[in-house]
Amino acid sequence: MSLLSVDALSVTFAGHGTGRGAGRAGRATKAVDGVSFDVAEGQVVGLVGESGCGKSVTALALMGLLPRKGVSVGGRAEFDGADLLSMGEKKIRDLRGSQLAMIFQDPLSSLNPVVPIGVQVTEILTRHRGLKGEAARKEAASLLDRVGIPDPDRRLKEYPHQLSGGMRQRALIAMAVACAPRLLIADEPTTALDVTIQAQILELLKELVDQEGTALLMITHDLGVVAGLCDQVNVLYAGRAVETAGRRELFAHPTHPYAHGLLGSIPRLDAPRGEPLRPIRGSINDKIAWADGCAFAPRCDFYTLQCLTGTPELTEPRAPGHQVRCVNPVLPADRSADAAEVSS
Amino acid sequence: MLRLVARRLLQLIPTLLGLSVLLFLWLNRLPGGPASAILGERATEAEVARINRALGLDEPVWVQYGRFIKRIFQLDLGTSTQTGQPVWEEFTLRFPATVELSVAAIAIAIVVGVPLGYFAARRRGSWLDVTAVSGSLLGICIPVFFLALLLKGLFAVNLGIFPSFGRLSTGIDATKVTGFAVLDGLLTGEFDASWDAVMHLVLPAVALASIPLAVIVRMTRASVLEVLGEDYVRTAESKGLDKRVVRARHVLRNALLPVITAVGLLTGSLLSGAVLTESVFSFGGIGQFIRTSIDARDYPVLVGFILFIALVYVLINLLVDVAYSLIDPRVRVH
Amino acid sequence: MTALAVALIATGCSSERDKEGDSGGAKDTFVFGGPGDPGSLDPALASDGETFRVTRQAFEALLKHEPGGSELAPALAEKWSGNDAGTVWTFNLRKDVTFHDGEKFNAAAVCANYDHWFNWKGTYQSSAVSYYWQTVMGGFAANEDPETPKANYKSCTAKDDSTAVIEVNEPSANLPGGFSLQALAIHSPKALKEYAKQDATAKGDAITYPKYSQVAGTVAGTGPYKVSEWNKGNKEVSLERFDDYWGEKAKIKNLVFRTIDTEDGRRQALQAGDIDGYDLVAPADVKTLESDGFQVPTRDVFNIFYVGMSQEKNAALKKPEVRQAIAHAIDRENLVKTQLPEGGVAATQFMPDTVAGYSDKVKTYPFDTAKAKQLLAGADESALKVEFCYPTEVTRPYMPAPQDMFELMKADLEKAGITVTPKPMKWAPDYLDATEAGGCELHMLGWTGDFNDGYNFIGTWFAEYDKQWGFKDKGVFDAMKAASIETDPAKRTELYKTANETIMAYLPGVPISSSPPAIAFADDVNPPKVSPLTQENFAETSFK
Amino acid sequence: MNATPGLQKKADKIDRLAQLMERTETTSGAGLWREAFRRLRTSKTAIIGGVVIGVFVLVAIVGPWLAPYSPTAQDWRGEVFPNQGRFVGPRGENWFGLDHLGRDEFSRMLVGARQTLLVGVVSMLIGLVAGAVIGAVSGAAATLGGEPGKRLDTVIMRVTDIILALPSLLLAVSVAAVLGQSLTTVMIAVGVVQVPVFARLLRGSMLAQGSSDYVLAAKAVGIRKRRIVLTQIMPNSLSPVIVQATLSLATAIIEAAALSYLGLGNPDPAIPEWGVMLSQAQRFFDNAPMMSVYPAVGIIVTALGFTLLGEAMREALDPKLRG
Repeated sequence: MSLLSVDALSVTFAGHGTGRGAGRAGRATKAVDGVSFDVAEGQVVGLVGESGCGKSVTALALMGLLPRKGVSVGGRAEFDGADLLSMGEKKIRDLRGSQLAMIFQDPLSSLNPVVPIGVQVTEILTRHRGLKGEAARKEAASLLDRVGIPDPDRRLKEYPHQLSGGMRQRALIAMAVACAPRLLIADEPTTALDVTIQAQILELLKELVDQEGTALLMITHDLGVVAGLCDQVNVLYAGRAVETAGRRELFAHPTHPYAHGLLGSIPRLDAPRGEPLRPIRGSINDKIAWADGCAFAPRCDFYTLQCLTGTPELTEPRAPGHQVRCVNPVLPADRSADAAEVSS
Repeated sequence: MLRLVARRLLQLIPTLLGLSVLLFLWLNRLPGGPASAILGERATEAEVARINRALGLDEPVWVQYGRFIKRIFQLDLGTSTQTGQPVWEEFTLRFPATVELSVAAIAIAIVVGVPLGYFAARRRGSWLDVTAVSGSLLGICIPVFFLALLLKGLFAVNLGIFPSFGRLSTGIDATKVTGFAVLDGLLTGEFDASWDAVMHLVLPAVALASIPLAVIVRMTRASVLEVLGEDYVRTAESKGLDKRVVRARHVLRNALLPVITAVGLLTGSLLSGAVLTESVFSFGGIGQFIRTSIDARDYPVLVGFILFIALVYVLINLLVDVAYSLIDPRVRVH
Repeated sequence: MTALAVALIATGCSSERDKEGDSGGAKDTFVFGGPGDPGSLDPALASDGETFRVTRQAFEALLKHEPGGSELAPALAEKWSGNDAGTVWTFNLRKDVTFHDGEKFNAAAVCANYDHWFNWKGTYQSSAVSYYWQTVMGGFAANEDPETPKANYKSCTAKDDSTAVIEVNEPSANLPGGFSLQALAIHSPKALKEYAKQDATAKGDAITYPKYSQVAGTVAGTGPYKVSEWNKGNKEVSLERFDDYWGEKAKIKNLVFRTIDTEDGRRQALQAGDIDGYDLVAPADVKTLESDGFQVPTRDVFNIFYVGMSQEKNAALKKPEVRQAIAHAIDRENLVKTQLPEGGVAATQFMPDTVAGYSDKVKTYPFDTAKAKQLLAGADESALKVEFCYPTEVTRPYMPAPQDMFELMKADLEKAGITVTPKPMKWAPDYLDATEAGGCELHMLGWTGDFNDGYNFIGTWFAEYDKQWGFKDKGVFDAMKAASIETDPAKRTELYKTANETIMAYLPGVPISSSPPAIAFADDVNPPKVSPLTQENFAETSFK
Repeated sequence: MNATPGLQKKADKIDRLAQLMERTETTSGAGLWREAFRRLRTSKTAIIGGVVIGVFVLVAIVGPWLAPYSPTAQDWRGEVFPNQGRFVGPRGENWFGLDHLGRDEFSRMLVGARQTLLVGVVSMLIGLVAGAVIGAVSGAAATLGGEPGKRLDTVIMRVTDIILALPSLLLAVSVAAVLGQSLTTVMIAVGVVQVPVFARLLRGSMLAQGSSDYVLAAKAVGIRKRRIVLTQIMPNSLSPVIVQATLSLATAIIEAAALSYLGLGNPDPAIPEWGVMLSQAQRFFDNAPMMSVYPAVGIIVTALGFTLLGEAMREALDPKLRG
């Protein structure tokens, strides 16, 4: 039985006249459009896609952190049997930080610049574990120690700007794991960090998850992260899952042209010398609505007019449990031929 | 902290020196120079020469400037041409009234403005927000003296709720201790005098508060809106913290930083407003005195006042800096 | 903190009740609003009405004016007489008069005062300090500045305890009227000794008044009130009834003068019940106040408002036709009708008709734009340009709304083809300095009489060359001189009439109007007799 | 392929989209302004502010021709008796009634708009030009002048700070004391008050630009300093200045009214200007409140208009808010 079961989650931003961040005037934007996936206890699930595909919005929706005004959330997300999406404000506030925790992308901006680290760690202990004063401080110090921050007693008194980038992310992680949550959502936790630090942070995350049996929902655009960490992967494009598979299966056989493209655009040491990288054309802005066909069509190397006849459904063209949303999936037989035709 | 204060105080010196040069030049640029200001147009050449000699105006400019500075350091700001009393005494006599008025105005502006700005931002687009925003726009656009006249006409003359002028009612026998009417009453136990002084403060303080209030509402609102969109607020929310903790520790604490700076900057406009409101309410503070000094071309008073205000302003901003650095740790390292 | 607030509110309520109680029963404080702070508590150092209004309640001179009139009346002197030459003045003093500090009033006290003034030194000799002494008595025992006039005061002798004799060198038109001035009010000899220890000092143009004149306590006169406190911060002077006053005691125990510098502010304070009366009521407010139940008694006319011309500043004004054209161009009737309070009249000469010496036979210059144009054309000045100064931020008893009056006259002059350049100036010191120095081609000013003598009006301007007017006309000067040395009152009056006729024929400026300045009181006040000289005695005031 | 016409259309659309993708986004100043203008058109605040200002400017331009009577002629002066508190309110002949000297109030309001605008615009320009020069010198010194430049910048900014601190009215009075009372003095006085505001703003914005990546890049490729300031920093620093200019127009109009109230306004009170009219009329507020209300509303509404537009521009130009 899965810990979290997301079913047909959709998030729509209502169009504002002049409001910020809500797209063009008067038009509602569907940021997430019927996404479903499960996360089991102790499992690491990846949500992959380029920026704007809806993965972060999905995470925020699950945490109940989307603004209530101008945003409508549909579908269900059962966490331990209770629907996170329809849960009352007070109830989800109790869950947040204790059962559900989240790590954000930019550790500097995610920490309050004018409050000492110590306070930011202890406040969560006070809230959910009732720890106060010296007890809270001691616990906070041991948390920092656990996430690998040296000299935790001194660091507790310091402010975010006095810490290095990696240290800040460790502090954020310390806060997230402070109450031993059952589900940890990590939203691009390594993007803002140096490469060497990235690996350390991922290592730390893995360690913590393994130790506590915490389920992890890993949100990233970095397939490298996915490869090293995730058990199950969901590839999102324009608010919909376009491919869902186990890690090995996906890396071995990327079937949706988008996933295929993503993997193709990673530089590989073992690739033949002189072979160019194959980036995906354009950006996610240049999409058409899913209702009119496949949203990826304008950027797709394999598109045919069939792609525009309606929303493609998730199918399992290659293997059971490997779902793909494509009418013209990349299958071993026709792949190279088609690619050659279009690119010539 | 002490080093910050010391450094800012040191920085004060060149600033005030620069200002004193400006002032000195200004005084010398007055039509016909000081002699004519003193003697008026009646002056004969011989008289002008005599006065110029008497004031040492026939000496080199730097000698004159040196003397000007020396006098300032001795707190010898000269004698008011209107009242015949030393400028310094006139100031100490009237300053408490203006301080009381300004503090009351700023207090109103902060006490009303910050919550209003905060809730307007929280309920963006609600009627509260619309009222706060348009009200603050109006507050900025309505001439202070006109507002003061309207307030007085309505609440003092027609409704008779508040007194129409002055700092204390006639017949209130207040013992003078500090010169601050409200405080004196509390110190001496003459609560009725304090109450009377408070009643006299209400209308002018409200009129004077209009601009600072408007500025603070808008600053707070904009700042809260910005902070609400910050990642660390989301982090705080993701920790499931109590709403109160999120608001106080994570939203307000950050949102108030620019507001604090604004309060420091408002000092200048506050004193401008005081000139107008004190005139309307015949309040008897520095503002009204400055107005009559303007009319009477009482230059010793004006020069003294400008220096004085500059000093007050710099000190207030020093205070603001200190307060700022107490709240914002980032400033301390720089 | 909360407790404090509660305490404040509670006492606030109780003090509110007290106030109610006051108005119901024995209200013992009368508050009067004036337009400006007094300059000093010693009237001898002053020359402005705001100071005199306050000191008049506490100090008395040898003579005064009859209540509500302009005739001289006995004050500290029961009787007075001058010799035929007008150089020896004998005063029979009132007995049983005590100063506020307990000193006895007698002839020696009178002479102590006159000798004190006569022996002033240093800054006291500045005309800004001793204006009235110099006007009435000339200079000092030892003049320090060559510009100070020659001393006219000779001596004061105490013939006996209640007879004082004051002698002057030359007869003067300012006597005996001058003996009634507040500036020459009698102080306690004990106080004078204190005064003498303190100096007025001057630095540049700023005169520092001696401490005794700035703080209540030292000054002591004989009036019905004594000064108890001058709270400068709150802009109020408090006086208290002097219970040993020789005459009828003041009816109200406390008298407070508070400064409210704008007309509106004073009116609103009265309407709000914060004050019980105020002076210099804007004409526009008279009707409003009356219909609201306030009392606005009218004073008799005793002032003159005129347009002055400086012939040295603009040579065109030297031409009689130009001056006449300007006189014809101004619609005085309209000014009176629309700007001046009820009782105002258009003027035909430089004194109101209440002053002895007013002539019915002066040349008049009725409003006639066509005639003005014609005169200008005749003088070859059809394209006349003049600069017209007017004062801002001020109202005077003779000039309730200077800027409006200026605008009306400007429009009149422009209709006659004259180009007018407006030049606003702050009343004090800019405007007064500029007009006095002849710095304005045209300007508007006026005068409220100090005492009823023609010389107090026309003598102040036309007795000799004056920069303000910038002309030398033997005919005018001689006419004035003839009147001023005549000691027989009847003859003098006739000579003043002649002088007025000469002046109006020469037309140095345009007399515009005389108007009664209004004063207002709350409805529960029995106001004092209002005085054409604005010399109200508040001891007469009582509450209904 | 047996494509239906509808499908073909969609295919075309995709081709077009594909073409569009090749184009890189421009970040030039012109693009920024075009974008800002687009935002302005959709902003309610901007529309209200714009309409108010439009009407005001229109009246200021054509007002004198629309005015039914001369604003200075005391045509009905026999009918108004300020000394008795008798005034003439709106009537068929005079839509807004008469002022205290028998002049047509409506004509005075119309013609007064021009004076008011003139005072506002000129004084704002004075403040803008002087402030921009000081701010530009200071900003350029700070960004490119090295240590001595920084010191110069500190000195300049400290002095402007002090001037900023002085009560603006006092500053205006000081100017009037030196120059004498005239309309020019009013404009200069109100303008001087704005100088430190503009100086500070331009400097701040130049400093921000100076440390921005594109300037660093320009420095790195060795472009001459003066050129960087003139071609890179200045143009990009101007937008906040323009916003402030709009806001300053509002302040200038209010400030000018305050000066009039203190008796330092236009020396010729016959020439209608709203501030002067208000300070003249408030004496008669009890008897003829409308005489005060017309100019007061004029001032408030106009100031509101400029403030609204300024605010909207600020929002439109704020790069943080750009989509």
